[in-house]
Amino acid sequence: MVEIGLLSRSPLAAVLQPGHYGQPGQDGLVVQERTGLHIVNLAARRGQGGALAVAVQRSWGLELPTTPRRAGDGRLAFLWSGGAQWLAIAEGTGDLELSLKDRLGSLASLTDQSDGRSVLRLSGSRTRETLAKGLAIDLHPRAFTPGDTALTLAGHIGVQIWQLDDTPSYEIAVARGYAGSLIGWLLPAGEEFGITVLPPG
Amino acid sequence: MSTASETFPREIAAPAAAVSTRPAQPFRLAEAAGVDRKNLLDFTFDGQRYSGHSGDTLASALLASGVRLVGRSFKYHRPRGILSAGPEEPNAIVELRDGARREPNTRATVAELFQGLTATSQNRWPSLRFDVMGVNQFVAPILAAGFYYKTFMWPASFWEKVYEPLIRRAAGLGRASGSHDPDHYEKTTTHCDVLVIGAGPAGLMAALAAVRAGARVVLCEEDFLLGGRLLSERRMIGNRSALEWLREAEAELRAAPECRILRRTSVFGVFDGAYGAVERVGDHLPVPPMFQPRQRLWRIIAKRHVLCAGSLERPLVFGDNDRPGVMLAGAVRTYVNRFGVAPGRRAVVFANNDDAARTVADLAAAGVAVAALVDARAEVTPEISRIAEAAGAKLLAGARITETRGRLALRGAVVTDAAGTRHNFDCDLLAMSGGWSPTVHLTSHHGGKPVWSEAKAAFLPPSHLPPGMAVAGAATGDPLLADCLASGAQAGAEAARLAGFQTSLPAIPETDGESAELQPLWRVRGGKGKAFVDFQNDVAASDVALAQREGFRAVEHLKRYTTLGMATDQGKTSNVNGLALMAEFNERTIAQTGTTTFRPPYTPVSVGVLAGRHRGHEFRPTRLTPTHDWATEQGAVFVETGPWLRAQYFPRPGEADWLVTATREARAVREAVGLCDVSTLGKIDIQGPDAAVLLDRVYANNFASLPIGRVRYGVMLREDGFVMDDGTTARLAGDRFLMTTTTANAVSVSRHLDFCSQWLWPELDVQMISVTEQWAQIAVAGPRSRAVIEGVVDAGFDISNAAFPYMSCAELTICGGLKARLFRISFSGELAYELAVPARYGDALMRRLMEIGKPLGVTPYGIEALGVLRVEKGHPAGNELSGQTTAADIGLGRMMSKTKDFIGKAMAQRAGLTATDRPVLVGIRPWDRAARLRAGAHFLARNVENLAANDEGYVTSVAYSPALGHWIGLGLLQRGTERLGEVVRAYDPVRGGDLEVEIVSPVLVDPTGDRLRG
Amino acid sequence: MAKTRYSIVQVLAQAFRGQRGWAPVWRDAEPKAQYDVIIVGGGGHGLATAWYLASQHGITNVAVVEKGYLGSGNVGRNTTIIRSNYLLPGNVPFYEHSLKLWEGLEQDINYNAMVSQRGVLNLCHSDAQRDAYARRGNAMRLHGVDAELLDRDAVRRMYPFFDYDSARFPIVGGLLQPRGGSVRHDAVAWGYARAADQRGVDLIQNCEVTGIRVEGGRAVGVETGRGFIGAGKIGLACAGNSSRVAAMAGLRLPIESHVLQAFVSEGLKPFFDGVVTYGAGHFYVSQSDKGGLVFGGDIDGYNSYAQRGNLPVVEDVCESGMALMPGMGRLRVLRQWGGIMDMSMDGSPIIDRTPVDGLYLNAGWCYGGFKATPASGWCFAHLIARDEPHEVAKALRLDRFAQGYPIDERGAGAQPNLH
Amino acid sequence: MRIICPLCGERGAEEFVYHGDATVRRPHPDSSAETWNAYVHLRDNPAGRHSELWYHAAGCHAWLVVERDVRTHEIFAVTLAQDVALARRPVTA
Ligand SMILES: Cc1cc2nc3c(=O)[nH]c(=O)nc-3n(C[C@H](O)[C@H](O)[C@H](O)COP(=O)(O)OP(=O)(O)OC[C@H]3O[C@@H](n4cnc5c(N)ncnc54)[C@H](O)[C@@H]3O)c2cc1C
Ligand SMILES: NC(=O)c1ccc[n+]([C@@H]2O[C@H](COP(=O)([O-])OP(=O)(O)OC[C@H]3O[C@@H](n4cnc5c(N)ncnc54)[C@H](O)[C@@H]3O)[C@@H](O)[C@H]2O)c1
Ligand SMILES: Cc1cc2nc3c(=O)[nH]c(=O)nc-3n(C[C@H](O)[C@H](O)[C@H](O)COP(=O)(O)O)c2cc1C
Ligand SMILES: [Zn+2]
Repeated sequence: MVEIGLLSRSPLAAVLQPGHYGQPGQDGLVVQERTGLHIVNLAARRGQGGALAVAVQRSWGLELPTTPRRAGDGRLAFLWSGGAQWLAIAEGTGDLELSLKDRLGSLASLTDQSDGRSVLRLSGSRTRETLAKGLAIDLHPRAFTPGDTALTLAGHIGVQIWQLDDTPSYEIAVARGYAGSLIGWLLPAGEEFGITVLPPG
Repeated sequence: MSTASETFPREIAAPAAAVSTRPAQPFRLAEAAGVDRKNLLDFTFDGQRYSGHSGDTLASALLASGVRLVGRSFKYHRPRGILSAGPEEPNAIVELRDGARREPNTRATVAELFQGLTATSQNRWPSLRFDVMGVNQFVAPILAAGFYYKTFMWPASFWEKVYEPLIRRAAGLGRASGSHDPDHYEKTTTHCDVLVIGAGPAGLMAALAAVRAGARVVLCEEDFLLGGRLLSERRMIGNRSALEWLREAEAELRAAPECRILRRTSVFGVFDGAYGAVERVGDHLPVPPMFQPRQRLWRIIAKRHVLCAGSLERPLVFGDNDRPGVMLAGAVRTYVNRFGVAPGRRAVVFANNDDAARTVADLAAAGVAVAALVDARAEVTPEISRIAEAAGAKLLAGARITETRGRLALRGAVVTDAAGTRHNFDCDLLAMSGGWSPTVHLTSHHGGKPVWSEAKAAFLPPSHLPPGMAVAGAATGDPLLADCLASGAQAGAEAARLAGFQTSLPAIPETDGESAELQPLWRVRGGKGKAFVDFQNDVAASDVALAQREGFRAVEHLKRYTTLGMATDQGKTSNVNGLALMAEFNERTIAQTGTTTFRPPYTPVSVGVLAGRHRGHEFRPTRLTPTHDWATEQGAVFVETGPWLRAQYFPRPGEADWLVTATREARAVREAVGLCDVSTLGKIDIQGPDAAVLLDRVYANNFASLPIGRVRYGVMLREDGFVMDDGTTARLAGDRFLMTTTTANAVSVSRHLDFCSQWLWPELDVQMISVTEQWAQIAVAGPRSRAVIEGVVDAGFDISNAAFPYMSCAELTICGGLKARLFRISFSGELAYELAVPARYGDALMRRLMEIGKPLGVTPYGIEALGVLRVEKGHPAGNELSGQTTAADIGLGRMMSKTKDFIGKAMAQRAGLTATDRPVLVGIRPWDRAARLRAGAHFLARNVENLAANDEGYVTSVAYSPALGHWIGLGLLQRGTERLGEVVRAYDPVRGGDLEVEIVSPVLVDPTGDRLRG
Repeated sequence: MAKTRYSIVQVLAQAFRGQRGWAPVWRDAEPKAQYDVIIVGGGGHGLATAWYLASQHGITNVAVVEKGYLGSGNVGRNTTIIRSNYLLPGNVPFYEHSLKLWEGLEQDINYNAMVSQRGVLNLCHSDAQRDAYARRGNAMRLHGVDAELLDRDAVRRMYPFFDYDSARFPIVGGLLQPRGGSVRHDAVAWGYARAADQRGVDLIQNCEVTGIRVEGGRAVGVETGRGFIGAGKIGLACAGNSSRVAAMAGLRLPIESHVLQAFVSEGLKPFFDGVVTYGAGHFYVSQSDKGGLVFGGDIDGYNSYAQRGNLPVVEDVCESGMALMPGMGRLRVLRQWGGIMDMSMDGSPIIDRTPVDGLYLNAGWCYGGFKATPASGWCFAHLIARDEPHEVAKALRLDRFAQGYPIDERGAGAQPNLH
Repeated sequence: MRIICPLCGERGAEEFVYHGDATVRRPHPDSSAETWNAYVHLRDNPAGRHSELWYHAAGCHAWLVVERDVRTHEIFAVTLAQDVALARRPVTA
């Protein structure tokens, strides 16, 4: 990231403090705010979906998912986010938008969303039960597996969730302005299982 | 899979001797399958102390303590006792708990006992035993069904002042607490392959079959114990007691990884694609456990559903059949066998079926004297005779109960036998059974009509079941235990198979023999006293007859006219009897008569659980701007605008009210420079070769001609020709635009654009995404705004008026390399900019701008001042964009292109939208400059009457203008543009106002726009 | 024809005779071959129309043809609110006329429908909403209708148990119409039916209209489950089924059918005196004479003839209820049901002739036609009898959509589910 | 009601926004006032199978054409509106 004279501020700065919450001695849910993510929306230009997939394959060796899936890993992943639309998510420095632009040219319209979304990582043995209190989709391992993603509602809040591994752990993205409300739902929902909030990372 | 609700396992208790100094439980028996005699609990009813055991319901504990009288009926205030042992209870409804936790109309028969429970009887005054309204019993001849429709009409004014208040006071049941509910609720969703509703023998078998196939199963049981009727009966399954079988079945299900057992969970409704269920997580405890809700709503989404809801016993309809001590025969067995309670000392059993003989046997086994078995059928089986004989009960076949005695408790009954001879029995318990009605409620929530079976004398599930549903057990109308086990197993296996699993039918264990033979008896004729059909609503057989006589012969008319089936039990015990009587009076069959509609909820469900956490501040999520924390530090007062909280104004110490503050803020913008977070405006990134084409079709004005680096104000219409939204759109590149929308319409405009690009013109190559949240956008407005902006833009960017004139936009960097977007647009009419940075920097940017602006007199302003500034400039906003105005109405008519097609163009030509008498946008100022204007006042000419015919429009927005030193406003006035200078009235009777106002141009400050271009 | 006049004297007299002397409230009429007027739909509007045809215009050779039992439609499933607190000039005089008729209803039809003017209060939650209510209240006053704008404290005095301190959308005030209130819904149907029957109107139940016979551009009768019935004029008052019936005469209407749910709680001792609508969500509530809280919210939002609603709206309504009145948490929903609404394109009704001669339309009542029952019947009878619109219903014409004179109280546009 | 979004999979109707009849077609700009009025206002409103537009607002933002029986709420088919629209009108170059 460029060295600039302004400090960034998380929408959760005032509402998500590291520590333990709810049922003492239990850790059913572990919550961590993700920082340093670059998120770029990529929407295929008309009729260019195939070419775009080829370009992605050629540039990063990743298969651009055509169903609600995520391809890639923590360093760079393409997350399906609608018809002919993906979120490229990368960690670290470097200008993701620029590098996408370089390699994908005019096959897709690119839009920076790094600040548009807040992302939380959720894990812990009771994550599914906690999420079920807000998300109406089926997160049972028979129905939703690592790599799967869904755009849906958490209560009245729009979210996108994707599963990272079988632990299970997930990441959940929410429009930045609603991040506080999402926490306002998540923490009470997880209280009965015990919650650990980790420092952002 | 185990859930939170199962953290309080309750074993089926072995009987144990109770030793305590607590109030005695004189009716407690030695043996009980379902209560823990070691665990004593205290409770009160109407202030009196009693004791019971864990595993008791309030009803069973009251009976154990010898309490008979528990309530008063709705209309006649008749003394009532406990009728049933389940959710069908019409009589024993009480106020449970007190204070803010008071729960009116709680059925004592399903309220689980807990330490310290308090309950109060209701609908009586001053006390349950001496209820003044009990006099209604004696004027009952007047208070027949529907009497109120025929009277209370004279004098007319008396209805609301006298009669209705009296009726209202007399009506109603329990009292609402009036306080906010201190507990909380939550909602959750679960998916499964097979949902099994009811955990009686059928449901358990169904669940076992499905679980063994590997299906994900959810098993819901309303009761706090699994087992259904097995808990109430002394039965054998596969050479052992049914309770042992139950324990094994339960253990197997608990151990199954994909079986979720939800006890205390009533499935209350079958909706499209989802079942609704409520789990009473904490209702059996004094207060819900820490971190747990009181109740939890389950939305259950299952591939297949097996309904094993069992059946409900019907009362018999005979004179004075409502005395405390008259009870359903099956309930008597439940109290005896499950709860270890004798509901009386000396019983008479009255039935029309074989099943009731069990009651005789079980009572006898428990040591309760059975004076008589009155069987309405002329002939009974030898088996029944044997049971009666063994119990020492006099068997009266072909007989009826024609009279009962006792006021606050039953004291005796008169039986008239087939020969007409009267037999008088002393008894304090009358167990009655009119047969069983399958619990088909959920089968007809999708509109299917249950089908009457003459053979079974019962309504059976409709042929059109809700999709995916199967029915098993007694709910099918085949109640024999062996059949229940078999149909449960069969339905469970089939459900799993249809959900995609390989299944095999589990072995069906043998059971002891039984019979469910029955001969309908819908009413006892010739008896004395009122023969109640609907106990709670006091609907007697005579009311059904009256309804018939008056022409209310359709079942639905019967229901609505007499209120039969409309009480808290929804007719669970009364509907079939009622319509059977109507059928008889109409001389039609029950099948022809039909039944009323079953509707959710199956049992009453708290409003709280249906709301879950969404109440108070959590009613709806709150959307916060990137500078929210900063604004909070500044002491901002926030206001709800849709989901957003926006800073309304930033009061300073000593400022008397919002008006003083907003005035200061607005003045600062006009005179120096102000900062306002405008991030909430919708921002849509529109890209692609056809981006301009799309814009041209959605906006009334032209966008293809907009040069790169420029911004244009646009107005869009709905297809019906009225204005939908407005905003500025910037061209960032040949194929890239950034559209802004009003805060209120951001979501609907996005949806509209998607509609246009996907549905109307799918061939367009255009991509859109909301970037509202990506960018923090701060308006920097006022004559000194350029100096502030200069303080942040990185070197090399020229913001001089020449290089960056009004309506320019640019992508640039600020503060040493931060990518940003700068727009020279103005809502305030001043020299102004909007500066956008990635949202995470919004907070810091605001602080930086404040710092830089300090020497320039920078002032943060909220949306009050924003409103002032825009009214001064005559910009239409939400109040003018009411969805009822055309572009021409608000002065934007000229923007409608004549050369292209756009949404709304055709319909905007309609006569009504182009009529010359439509109110159009004007400015107003009070004739008396000191006067205050108010939005919502209507325009009337000066010397006309205050009549609608003279209504010429209304005031849309007002503001106190610091620039002008008086109030100003905008309004819509007929022929307004022709009337500048005219004085009209702003008539505001609801606020006591009637002001003279002068019609002026809507643009009151800087009409030439010099400041904005400077 | 049953001619018993209802009064306290009658009721007492009957009490002594064991209630045995009451005659049927209406005859079970067999359809005749021909009527002067056939009204299709035995709901509130159809029955009121028949009564006013008979009582105001002396037209008694009338049949009301109903596919189910009388009152089986929305008149029997609505939340009973009556009011005339409308905004637009096309609506206010009409609904005010209705309210006036309600005020004299019992005497007119000799049936106690329990018209109860306990006040209707619409809450507002922002300054802009308050000003919009001021606009509406002022419009009402100009029409001579009662309206009062209340501030938060005044609301609090009336309803101390609302959420004033922790609400997501705080209560700013409200618009009160003291003359608004509620009426016992079923009794309205029964009362009009009984009154019309006594004047000789035939009420024909369980008789579905399956076709409209049009000869030479003129409607001449209806095909029904019980055969053809001829008519000089035919008035359609089929509420949620308007489109289906109009289609029998080849008409397409500016209407979609949607489901609206309603709810009743278990009976409670009186504590909620008036009618209140919540302004920051979808919720309104009153307490019936019987003690149940009768409440509802928004339509489910999609075309439906299923007469039942779904869980998301149940939840939405209860969320709003709890947001307004957090004490509701421990009260229970006893029953929940649905009715089919004829949602019009501007949210306002239609009382007009149709392009087919002799065929008259009364439709588009959306969720607000119960309060309109008397005026709807009055004006529809007037239209049918005289072939010209009644003064207060002039704006409710069918061509207003084509001509661009929508009566769009909400400004939602031609999108029925948004009204 | 459960709607199977062709992109996202099966979801509750609460994730969607309803728009009404999908059989009406936006007329050519020069069409008669009558045609425009019919498009904007008049509906068949059948009691039976209904072809209608839904928007997956809380999901992928796709407009969908849903074939549904409005008497039973049974859903027969869900198609991307864009595909339906493209199929019925060939892309103009
Ligand atoms: C849940 C709910 C709450 C409401 N709340 C209110 C409220 O608080 N205040 C208010 O003012 N309004 C309310 N309404 C609206 C109001 O109920 C209706 O607008 C009004 O009742 C419609 O007029 P009606 O009484 O004539 O309709 P209905 O009673 O529906 O009468 C129409 C009749 O036509 C019959 N019919 C239809 N097709 C045929 C055919 N082919 N042949 C023969 N007969 C046919 C139907 O069976 C029906 O009986 C509510 C509606 C609902 C559903
Ligand atoms: N001989 C007779 O005449 C006769 C008549 C009726 C029943 N029975 C006996 O009753 C038993 C019937 O077995 P079964 O399994 O069909 O029924 P059941 O009555 O034993 O069990 C039904 C269970 O479903 C539960 N339930 C009902 N509705 C529910 C809902 N909406 N949500 C959650 N739970 C709900 C009930 O609480 C109950 O536990 C057999 O033992 C049978 O012999 C006999
Ligand atoms: C104002 C009003 C009050 C009602 N009160 C009750 C009630 O107290 N108990 C009840 O069971 N149903 C009540 N209902 C609902 C009716 O039982 C019924 O569900 C409704 O009229 C719709 O008819 P349907 O369910 O037969 O389709 C009430 C209905 C209305 C309109
Ligand atoms: Zn989708």
